[in-house]
Amino acid sequence: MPSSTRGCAVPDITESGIAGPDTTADAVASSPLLAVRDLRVAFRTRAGVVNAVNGLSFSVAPGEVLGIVGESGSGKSVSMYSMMGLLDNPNATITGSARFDGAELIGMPTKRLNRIRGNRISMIFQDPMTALTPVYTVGWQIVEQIMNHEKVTKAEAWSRAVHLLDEVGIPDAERRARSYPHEFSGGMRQRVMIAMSLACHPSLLIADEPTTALDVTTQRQILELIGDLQAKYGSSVILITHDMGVISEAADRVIVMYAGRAVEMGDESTVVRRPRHPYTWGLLGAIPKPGQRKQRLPTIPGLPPGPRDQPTGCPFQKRCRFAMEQCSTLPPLIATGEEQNHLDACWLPDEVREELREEVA
Amino acid sequence: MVLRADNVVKTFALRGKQKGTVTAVDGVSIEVRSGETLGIVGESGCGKSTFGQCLTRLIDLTSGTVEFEGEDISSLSRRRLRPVRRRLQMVFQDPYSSLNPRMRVADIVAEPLRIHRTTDRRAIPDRVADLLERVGFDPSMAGRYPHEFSGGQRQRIGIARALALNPSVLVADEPVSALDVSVQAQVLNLLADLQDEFGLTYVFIAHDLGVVEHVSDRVAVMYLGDLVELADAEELYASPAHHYTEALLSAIPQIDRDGAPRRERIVLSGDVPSPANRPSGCPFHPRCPAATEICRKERPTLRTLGSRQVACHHPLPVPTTRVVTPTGQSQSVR
Amino acid sequence: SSTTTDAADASDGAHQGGTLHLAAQSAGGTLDPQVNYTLQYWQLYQGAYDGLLTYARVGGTKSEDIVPDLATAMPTISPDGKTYTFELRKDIKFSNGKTLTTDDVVASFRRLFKVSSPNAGSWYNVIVGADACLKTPATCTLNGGIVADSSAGTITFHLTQSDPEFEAQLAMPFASVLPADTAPKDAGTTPIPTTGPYYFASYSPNKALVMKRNRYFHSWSKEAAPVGYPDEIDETFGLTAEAEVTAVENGQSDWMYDTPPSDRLSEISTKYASQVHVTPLTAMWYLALNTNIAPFNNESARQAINWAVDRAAIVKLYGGSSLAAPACTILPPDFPGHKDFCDYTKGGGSTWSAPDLTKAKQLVQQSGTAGQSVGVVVQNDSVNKGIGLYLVSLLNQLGYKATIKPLSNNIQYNYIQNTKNHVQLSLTQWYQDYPAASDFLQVLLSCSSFHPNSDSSINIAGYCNRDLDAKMTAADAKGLTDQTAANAQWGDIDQQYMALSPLVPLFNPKLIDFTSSRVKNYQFSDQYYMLVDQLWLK
Amino acid sequence: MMYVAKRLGSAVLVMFAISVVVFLIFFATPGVDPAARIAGRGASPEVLSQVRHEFGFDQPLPVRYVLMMSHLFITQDLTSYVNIGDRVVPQIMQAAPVTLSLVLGAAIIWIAFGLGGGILATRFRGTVVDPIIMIVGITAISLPAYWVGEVVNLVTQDRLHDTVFSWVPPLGYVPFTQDPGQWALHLLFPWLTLALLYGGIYARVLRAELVNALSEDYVRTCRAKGLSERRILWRHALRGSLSPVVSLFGLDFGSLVGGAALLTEVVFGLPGIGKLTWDSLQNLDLPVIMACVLYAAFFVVAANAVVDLLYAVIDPRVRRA
Amino acid sequence: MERPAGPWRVALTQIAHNPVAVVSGVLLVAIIALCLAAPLYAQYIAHTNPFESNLNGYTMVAGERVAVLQQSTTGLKLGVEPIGPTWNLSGYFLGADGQGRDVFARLLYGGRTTLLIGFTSAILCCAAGALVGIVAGYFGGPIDWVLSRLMDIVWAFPVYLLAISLSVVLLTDGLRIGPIVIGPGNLMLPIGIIALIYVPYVARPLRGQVLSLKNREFVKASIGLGAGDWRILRREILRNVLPTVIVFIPLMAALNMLTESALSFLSIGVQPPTASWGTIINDGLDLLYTRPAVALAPGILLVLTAVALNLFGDAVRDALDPKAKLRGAA
Ligand SMILES: Nc1ncnc2c1ncn2[C@@H]1O[C@H](COP(=O)(O)OP(=O)(O)OP(=O)(O)O)[C@@H](O)[C@H]1O
Ligand SMILES: Nc1ncnc2c1ncn2[C@@H]1O[C@H](COP(=O)(O)OP(=O)(O)OP(=O)(O)O)[C@@H](O)[C@H]1O
Ligand SMILES: [Mg+2]
Ligand SMILES: [Mg+2]
Repeated sequence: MPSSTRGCAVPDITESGIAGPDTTADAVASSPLLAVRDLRVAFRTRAGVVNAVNGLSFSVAPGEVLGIVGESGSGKSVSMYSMMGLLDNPNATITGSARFDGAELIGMPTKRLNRIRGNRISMIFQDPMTALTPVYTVGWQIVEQIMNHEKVTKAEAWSRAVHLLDEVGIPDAERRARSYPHEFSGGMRQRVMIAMSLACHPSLLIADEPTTALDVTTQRQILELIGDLQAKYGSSVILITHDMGVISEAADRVIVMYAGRAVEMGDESTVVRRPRHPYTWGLLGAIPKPGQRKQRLPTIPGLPPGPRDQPTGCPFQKRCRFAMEQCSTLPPLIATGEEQNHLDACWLPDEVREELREEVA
Repeated sequence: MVLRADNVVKTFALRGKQKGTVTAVDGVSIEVRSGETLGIVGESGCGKSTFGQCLTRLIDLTSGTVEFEGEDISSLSRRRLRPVRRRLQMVFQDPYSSLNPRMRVADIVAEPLRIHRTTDRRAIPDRVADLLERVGFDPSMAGRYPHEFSGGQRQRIGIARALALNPSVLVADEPVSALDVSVQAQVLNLLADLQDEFGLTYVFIAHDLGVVEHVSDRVAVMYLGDLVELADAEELYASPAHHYTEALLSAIPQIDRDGAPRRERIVLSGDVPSPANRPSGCPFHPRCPAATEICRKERPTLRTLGSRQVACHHPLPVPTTRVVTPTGQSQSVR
Repeated sequence: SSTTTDAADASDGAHQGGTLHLAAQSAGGTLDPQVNYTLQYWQLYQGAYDGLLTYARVGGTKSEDIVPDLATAMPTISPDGKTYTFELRKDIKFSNGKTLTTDDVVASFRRLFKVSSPNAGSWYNVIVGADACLKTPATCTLNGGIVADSSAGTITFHLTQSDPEFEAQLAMPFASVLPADTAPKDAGTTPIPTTGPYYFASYSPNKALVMKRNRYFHSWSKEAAPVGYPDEIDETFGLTAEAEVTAVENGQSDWMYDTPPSDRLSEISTKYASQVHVTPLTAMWYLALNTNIAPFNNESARQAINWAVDRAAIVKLYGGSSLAAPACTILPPDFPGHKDFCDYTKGGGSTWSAPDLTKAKQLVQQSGTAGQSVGVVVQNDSVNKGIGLYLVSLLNQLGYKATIKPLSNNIQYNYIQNTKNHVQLSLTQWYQDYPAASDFLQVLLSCSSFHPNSDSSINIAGYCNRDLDAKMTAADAKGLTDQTAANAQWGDIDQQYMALSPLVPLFNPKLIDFTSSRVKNYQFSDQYYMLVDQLWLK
Repeated sequence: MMYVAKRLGSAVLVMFAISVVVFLIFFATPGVDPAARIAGRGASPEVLSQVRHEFGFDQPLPVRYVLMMSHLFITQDLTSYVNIGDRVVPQIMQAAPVTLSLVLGAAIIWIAFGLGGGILATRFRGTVVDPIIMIVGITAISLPAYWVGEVVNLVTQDRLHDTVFSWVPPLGYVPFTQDPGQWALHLLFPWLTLALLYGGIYARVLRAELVNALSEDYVRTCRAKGLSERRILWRHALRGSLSPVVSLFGLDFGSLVGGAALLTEVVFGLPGIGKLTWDSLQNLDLPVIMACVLYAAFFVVAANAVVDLLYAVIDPRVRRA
Repeated sequence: MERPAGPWRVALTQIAHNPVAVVSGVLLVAIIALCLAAPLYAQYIAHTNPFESNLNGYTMVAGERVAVLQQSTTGLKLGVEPIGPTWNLSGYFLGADGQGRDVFARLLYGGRTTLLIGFTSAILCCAAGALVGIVAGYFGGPIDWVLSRLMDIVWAFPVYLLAISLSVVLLTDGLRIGPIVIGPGNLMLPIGIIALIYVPYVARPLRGQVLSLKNREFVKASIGLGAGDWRILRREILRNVLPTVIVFIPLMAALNMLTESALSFLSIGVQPPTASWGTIINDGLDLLYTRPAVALAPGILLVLTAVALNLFGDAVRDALDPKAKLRGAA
């Protein structure tokens, strides 16, 4: 992301503060665009209840880029879908609250939700190959979105669609608007998705692993594009990924998720440079570092807990080298260090953390 | 030098209504030295897997030769290939589709032993338990089916299967691409340990440049079926000679660790063209910032530039000092 | 209840008019009267084609009389019985307006051979020159066999030998007189001009056959060529028998050709009793026992079957005692030569009363054929199949291993004739061509009707008894001079055949005609059944 | 172009093979010597051999095959063995409109019911409506058409004919050109009977497709766009689900027009292709059988080709660039 | 150590938890059991031989001795009627057919035949279809071309036409393959014919599946290990298409039962005296207007069985291979 974006976004965040489950939420100066409180999603399955999201709380300030990082299955997508009312699974139970601009999204009737979805909040997905309806031209699909939310003529909507396509860098947009999704490459389709998501100038863009399925060079293009557009329209962005590098380059603030919970939350630079949670340490440590060829990588032993075996207490305790007795009770997500907006959920005393982190790395 | 590819070409006929062919690998020559790890990187569709399958003769070559331990295996029949297979194994990308969902893990790992009858029938269970233990499993897991395992675990099962016959060369096609970082590290460590222990030679295919850098002694960069650069890993990452390599390296999202320098970003325009209609001349020229007239017309050949090889008309300047890797001297490759 | 009304006066126009709708499941094949061999169309030809002679077109017993038709009178026959001379009627016109001449008659008989009429080789081969015609039909002249004198208007037939049935055979539709210029090949669906009260206006075997009034027709004989009543007659094809019943009940059809299915019988016999006409037929359902292969090459085994078959049970399967009568003889009751005897009935007597299973079993034991397998080949319609099933039960009871083989109605008849198919026992029927004992006995049992390895070998039993063959020839000859004595001989021959048991007569069926309520003046001819064109619609 | 030629080639091959199979099957059947049947019962050997010669039955089989094909396709004057002189081609031409009437009407009904049922079941997934519709569908599939036809006939023609169904005309067919009202009335029950089975199939197929489509990623995109469920179902999910239904429809329609509605036609006495086929098989009337089989095969093969084309129309992914 | 649940066991548990599957399964088992008990019923309860004509028999109805076949006594006294349902399990529960045989007993026996034909031909058809599909898909090339064209031919041959043509020939003289002679009344004929006509229904989807399996990495892996074709076919391909093949069986059984009955309706299916529901319906049609029970009862049983099979088949599919695309009945 261009550094200018970063420059103007950072001050906002320092003011906005972070709300954990225990902090009384509205110690926030400028009210957040989205405030999620204790979000829980459970699926009833034949094999028992799967708790996919376990009390997730966070907020997004206007204009900021919030990165959510975590391993596969940590509940990143499910939490977003539940907010957006995209979980049509009848066996899913969603509790908690997600206030968007003052309106409660959880439990909102679909009719009302449809006025927000695609209009004020829009979303792009991981796999651009399947996210567009294959039987309609991309222009048609963008026009559909515009006309769904605004009273404009078809011609107007069409010219706006072409304009959008042009803006996301699709050459010869006028002609390409009449093409079908399969006629585009993956990167181009993701651009189309972005164009579509920006069609109604949303105040929040949720990007669920928008580049995972793409090549590095294309990933670079897309990240730049999101950055540029975010700067231009001033939307907030929730960027979901499992690539620390992407987070590090694109996000203002980071949430690290593990087993349906946020285990660490804070400014990008602090979280990446001075992570506080042992899981984050492991995560960062496991990434091969340039210039450290052929060295053994520090690993996190074991596997993330399966969806069915949710431990009581700290979900990470089984894999944690520093697990102690206290870990059998669930640690709260609070600021334990000196930085007030750097929260983590771990019982380790503040004093030993630095030391232990060095040990791990 | 255990494995050597000489001018390997693989084309596929397009099926169905479209006519024509796709040239997935277009004349790649490479030598793999004994005991080294050769990384192959490139974007999706550039022919990495196809090349890997040519090396292991899972598919027939269109032209060119592959020599394994001095023997030309490029036109051996499937029967004649069988002894070669014992020494030359492959690990696949997708941990979900590379294991037969209807076989128990023990059977999967025992399959090569049964096919080659290298092990006494009664000794197979022990050998399987051994192998499973070696890749970090409790032998009691042997009775389970693949669907009960996570991606990383499955990948380890795939590795155990490949190791069953004590091969000397392992071609690993994106063995960690589908895995999460924490699991990826486990697998990478395992591969490193096995190499130390058995003196294996790896051909390591991946698109994650960080991983490739971490594991490889030498790295080959492919673009649209062509080998565009081949160099020692350190040299290549320090100073790429091909513009594509440079762009690729700069595109890696980097964690801003304290003190780590950032690469200059080069954002390439456009997508990777389809191999079905390759651009004329240098395949990279439509996206290359330094492309000139000659690039459009003439296809660059792979030439030696110091200790490395590059296929570019206008290579980037590289430091002249040669970095000598522990594994060997530079070799001339046609 | 068959309503027999006296034939109304032809000139009585009061009942003329209207269109008569007939219904049949399927068409009867070619429309060429010299080729078609189905009762279905023979019945219709009565109102259309004429030969030199014909069976009187009246109801009742007089319908068995042969009367002059296109000939002015019955022929004069030479004493040696080899020459027949006819005088042709004048001023008869074909439906295409052309006048009938002696040339037409001669040409028609040549054509008979040229189109390979089914019985050309078995009936009309007595005409001098017929042999050459059979060999090379294309050049058939019948020179010396049929001589016309156009000025005198006479036609003379010269036969190679006397033939007591020649007149009957001339009265058959094969001998219809057609215009001389009719193409010498099977006319198929193209109608040929007629001389009778109606002509065929159109024929489409998947749809309908339409007959219209022949405006060149005038009645020359009340018996041979009566005026028809309906203005138009059509026969539509394609309905199932079930649907035909419904159509007649609802008045959409006036008559159905097919036999009403058994489940509708009680309905029509109660609700529509006045529209139902039941008449006995000179026909026989019988089992043919293959006398050339085991087990029925054994006489005792054959007799066992005759003893064992419960005719009453089979009559039930056919539709009950109102629809059929048990048969003991090959010649049906009231048929020339019929003799009342019943050699295979429990307790004896001249009519059948009950089967004798004990005797049958004993004969089977005696024959040493017990335990052999027997295939019963039947048509696959419900009645035939039902009888077949009964027979299987019975044969099993007698100690055979019986299986049933129902075949499509269209294959079965040819299939059972061919010796290649090794049929042991088959169920089939014979309906008279004309009322003469030879039409049953000689046709079905003479050595000359047996052609091994051919689909056309009507002596299905494959039975050849030179002795009886000679007796039949003698009876034939006797018929020329003394029909009564001949008939007595035929009756004896019948009984002798029955003793040898190549066939097992089952029953003599009756015919049900089911007509719509508007139809009046129903008359039944033994020869050609209901007189279609004599029905009144008003 | 190559592609079209290839398809055409394989179609011709298939039809050729089928005709040969029919030809051989026919002559493998005992008791079908056409000469004996043409000659009539009791024909003497001389007459028989005459007929055999005249109709060319004494020629070797391949010659007879070629002759039959040339009569069928080139001179088009092939005639029936049973109803001598009755040309086969006009018979087919006569029967075709009947079958077409039957199939067209039934198709409209089954499409309406199939689509309606499928959509309704999808719409009310999770309520009792869905399983009810599906069980009705399965029952419809499990009903033997001929049996339903007979029962319908029993009820409408007999049991309740004097009361409820007095308006039901007798079995048979009335051409549309003769009386459109009677045409429809005569075909009503055949239509319903035929449509029952296919309606059940289509409802099931469509529901499966729709449910599949609704779990596709693009539907999630639609929801995220804020589209209403109704619009998602009708404009997005249905559109994509239609292609398998359309291809199924093409194949079914083809084979039905080719005479696959045989049982319905037989039961309701409709003189269509199916009935013609059945009658000819009953009569073992080889020329008609041959014509019917080739006609049917043609429609199946043609339907396959048309379906391929339709696929391209409906599904842009299949379209060539 | 707990025995880990294999894919088959998982599927089985899933079926056991599906109420529709359980209900339809129970119904099926009940029907099968009832049909298997046919000889017991005929011998010990109804005291009748349902394969023997009983044209002159008598039975007791409400204490009175009545003829099984009764000559009509009304009007012109045309026709003979079998007795109707007595609703008394000890004999002629559903009345008699035209041969005076006990319809209910025949119904039970007929069920045995119908089920036997349905299942045997389904298994045969699936086996043949699997063989063709696998061989064509796996070996490709000319073998595939030939097999695919053969399938095209069978496919383009209208189902009933092919069945009828084959039946007409085979039912006339049976089948002789070398020393093996199959008589025209043999049940193997309808079984074989029905199995044959539906082979493409199974072979085509399986061929597609094999084509995609061939590209799966575990097959590649097996090649990479040096496995021969036979081993790959057996261990990698067959094991993975087997669920789909199994999914086909109940659905094909339902379809085949319906086809059998249709062929028997055209009287070219099961040959008498063997009874099947189709032949009983066919017999019953001759009595439809007087004794509708004879045709209705087997029809209803047939529909019930087919519904149960289809429902059960759906459940099996959901458990084993939810993506299998199957066409309903033809
Ligand atoms: N419909 C469902 N039924 C049961 N469990 C579900 C369902 N959907 C998701 N889950 C479970 O919820 C958990 C969280 O899934 P989610 O998709 O949010 O993970 P993620 O963090 O987005 O992972 P990825 O990086 O793979 O996208 C997983 O363990 C998954 O198994
Ligand atoms: N069997 C095949 N038939 C036709 N084309 C093929 C076939 N296999 C591969 N290709 C084509 O060859 C090209 C190279 O494919 P390959 O799988 O080797 O790429 P890759 O570098 O491994 O890509 P990825 O990173 O996506 O695995 C691609 O364009 C692909 O579409
Ligand atoms: Mg996700
Ligand atoms: Mg690859």
